[in-house]
Amino acid sequence: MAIKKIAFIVKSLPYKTEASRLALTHAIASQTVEIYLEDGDNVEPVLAFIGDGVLNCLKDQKAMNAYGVTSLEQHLKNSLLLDLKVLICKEDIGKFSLSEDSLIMDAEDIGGETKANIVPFSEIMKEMESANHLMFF
Amino acid sequence: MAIKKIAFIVKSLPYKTEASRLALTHAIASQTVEIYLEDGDNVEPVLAFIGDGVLNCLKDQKAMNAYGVTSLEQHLKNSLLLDLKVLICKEDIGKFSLSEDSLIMDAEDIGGETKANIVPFSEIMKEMESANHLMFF
Amino acid sequence: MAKLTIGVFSSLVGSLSLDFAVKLADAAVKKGHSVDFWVSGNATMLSKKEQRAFKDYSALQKTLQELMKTGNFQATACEACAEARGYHKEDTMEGFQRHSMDWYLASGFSADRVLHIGGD
Amino acid sequence: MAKLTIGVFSSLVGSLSLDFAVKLADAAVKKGHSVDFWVSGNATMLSKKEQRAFKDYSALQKTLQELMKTGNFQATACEACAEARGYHKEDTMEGFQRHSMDWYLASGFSADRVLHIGGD
Amino acid sequence: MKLGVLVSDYRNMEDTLLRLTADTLGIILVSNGVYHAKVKENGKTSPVLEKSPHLYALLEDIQTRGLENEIDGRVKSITYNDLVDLIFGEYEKVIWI
Amino acid sequence: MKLGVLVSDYRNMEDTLLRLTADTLGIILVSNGVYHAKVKENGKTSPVLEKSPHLYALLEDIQTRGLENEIDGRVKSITYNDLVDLIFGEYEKVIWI
Repeated sequence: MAIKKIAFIVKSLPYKTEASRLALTHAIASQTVEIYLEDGDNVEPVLAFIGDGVLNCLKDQKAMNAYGVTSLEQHLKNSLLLDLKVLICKEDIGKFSLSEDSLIMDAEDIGGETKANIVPFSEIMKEMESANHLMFF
Repeated sequence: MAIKKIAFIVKSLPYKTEASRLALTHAIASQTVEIYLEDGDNVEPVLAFIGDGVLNCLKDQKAMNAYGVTSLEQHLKNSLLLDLKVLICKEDIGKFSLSEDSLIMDAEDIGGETKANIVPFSEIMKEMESANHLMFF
Repeated sequence: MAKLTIGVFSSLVGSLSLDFAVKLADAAVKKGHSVDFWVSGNATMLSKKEQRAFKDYSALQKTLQELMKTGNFQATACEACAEARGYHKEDTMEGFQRHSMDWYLASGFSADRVLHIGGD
Repeated sequence: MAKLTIGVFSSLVGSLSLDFAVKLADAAVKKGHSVDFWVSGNATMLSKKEQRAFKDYSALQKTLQELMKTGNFQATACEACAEARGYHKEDTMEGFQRHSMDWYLASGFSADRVLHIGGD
Repeated sequence: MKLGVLVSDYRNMEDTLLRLTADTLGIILVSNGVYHAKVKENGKTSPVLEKSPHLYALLEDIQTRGLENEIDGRVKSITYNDLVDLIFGEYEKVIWI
Repeated sequence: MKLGVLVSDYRNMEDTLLRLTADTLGIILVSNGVYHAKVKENGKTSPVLEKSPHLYALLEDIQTRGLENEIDGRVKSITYNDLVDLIFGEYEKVIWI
């Protein structure tokens, strides 16, 4: 019985490439990974947004209206609904002068209880230290 | 009877993506464009390397030995062999402290007579002004 | 009316640059212009037939085929770029042409504007 | 010996990241390690069968198939990413598996190291 | 030269956009280029907005990224229809960087 | 943490590599990351080379780009074989940026 932690670190802007989208869809895929593993074994994902990647977390993304594709906002809310740990880098929020109000901090509108956390980069670094594997997107 | 000038401006580093490779192969394709055009009409390409793109012009690229793919050096020499106008930005050569010796300035070893030209950015800007169409790679 | 040649190069599927290029072509054709649409490099992915529609990806085959029906839009994929990726003639979306790279330059010759979408 | 999982994501064909990933897998297998190789996003292009060899592109099908024969290398493409690009089961290179994204995470579970090659 | 520049990215504009000269230079923010119209980095607006008085941003791309509020007042939102007219009517050449 | 970082690009290292901390941080230059080992910009060597005393660069990628001369003396050239040993032997985790 073991839990392996994988940290998904998102540093890319959304939409132009699918890097951040694939980070979220792969992190969410942790929900079904048990089918490949022994009883009691599992994978625990942590999602962290750093650098330009914090701009994935802006509210009111209308990608479905404008282009007919699921927004990163929707994926992020789904992650919170599934109780994934979501961290957003405090220093980068500050660098871009973004208010907490402008960010996707919860998924209450779809029944989610888990909230995103704005934390210093040093906290994200600690998550990387305690993770078994790291994936930068 | 008309000649249309197309300026191919290469700003990308080689190999990681195929942007600069496609610039050179498309510029070289100007040699056969006549088959689609009326008698006397033609397309005249100009190739200019700016910014990080000047690093495409470094000599002794061993891409064929290391990875089995044609090097940008080979494509650049083919361009010179076909008498394409090739410009390399003087300011960027300076910024990267590159000597003229380290750059592909001719294709003498394969029988080419045309040489590449190191010119100030303002000259490249003039080429852009006189071109009918611009393509940034 | 005028002619616009759009060349799209790097990695399209999974990038909204794809949607941009097709939406721009659509707007231009609806205004009575004609559009030549060239895909090269990884963008030749757009020419693959039977792309399945998912909500995480734009599904553009229908729009492309409606554009082709107008007679003012032609889409052409770089033949060598396609073959290198394992897209042969039989893999190609109906109505999508395949030519060598000189086709793009020839299209530019008679175009009023060329928008070359490069990038990674 | 140890297990390495390599995940490769964005636009592979036309980029030397492809060659990097395959060469690294080859070196690891030759040293007696086992390698799981996951391609997702645009990198699913690698799984397309019958890619034609040109001097401007790396031709890796042969190396991949030799690696598969060793029994210490398995290559898997993201099924949804592939379908979205019009790569169906019959388009897939022999020996290349297709699974959903959880396969990659499960492979990471038992891997000693995971090298995730993201990028544009 | 009347040059229309479609700016599609947020980083690395120094070697390209910021060096270009033209009698009329139009900047059309598209794709991830639209972040230039909203994001302040370390309190400063993007230098891209200082490069020209002719500033546009594609509405669909603004909306997609959740940027509809607080777009810089100098930037005019345009649709794809408007963009077609700009390309044919206002500029002699267009580039995408 | 012993962290091996495969640096695959030449630009935009500020938000990632330059902020990372680890007990042992190895920097392995691959792909266009190998330019850090040679190119001086405005006379200065890359700040990436100051980040760690454990510096490697992949020989094939150096040769491909015509950089074999004048590689910074602090950087050790390695083959794919060496890289496999580094990944399993020297570092607990590896990332590609």
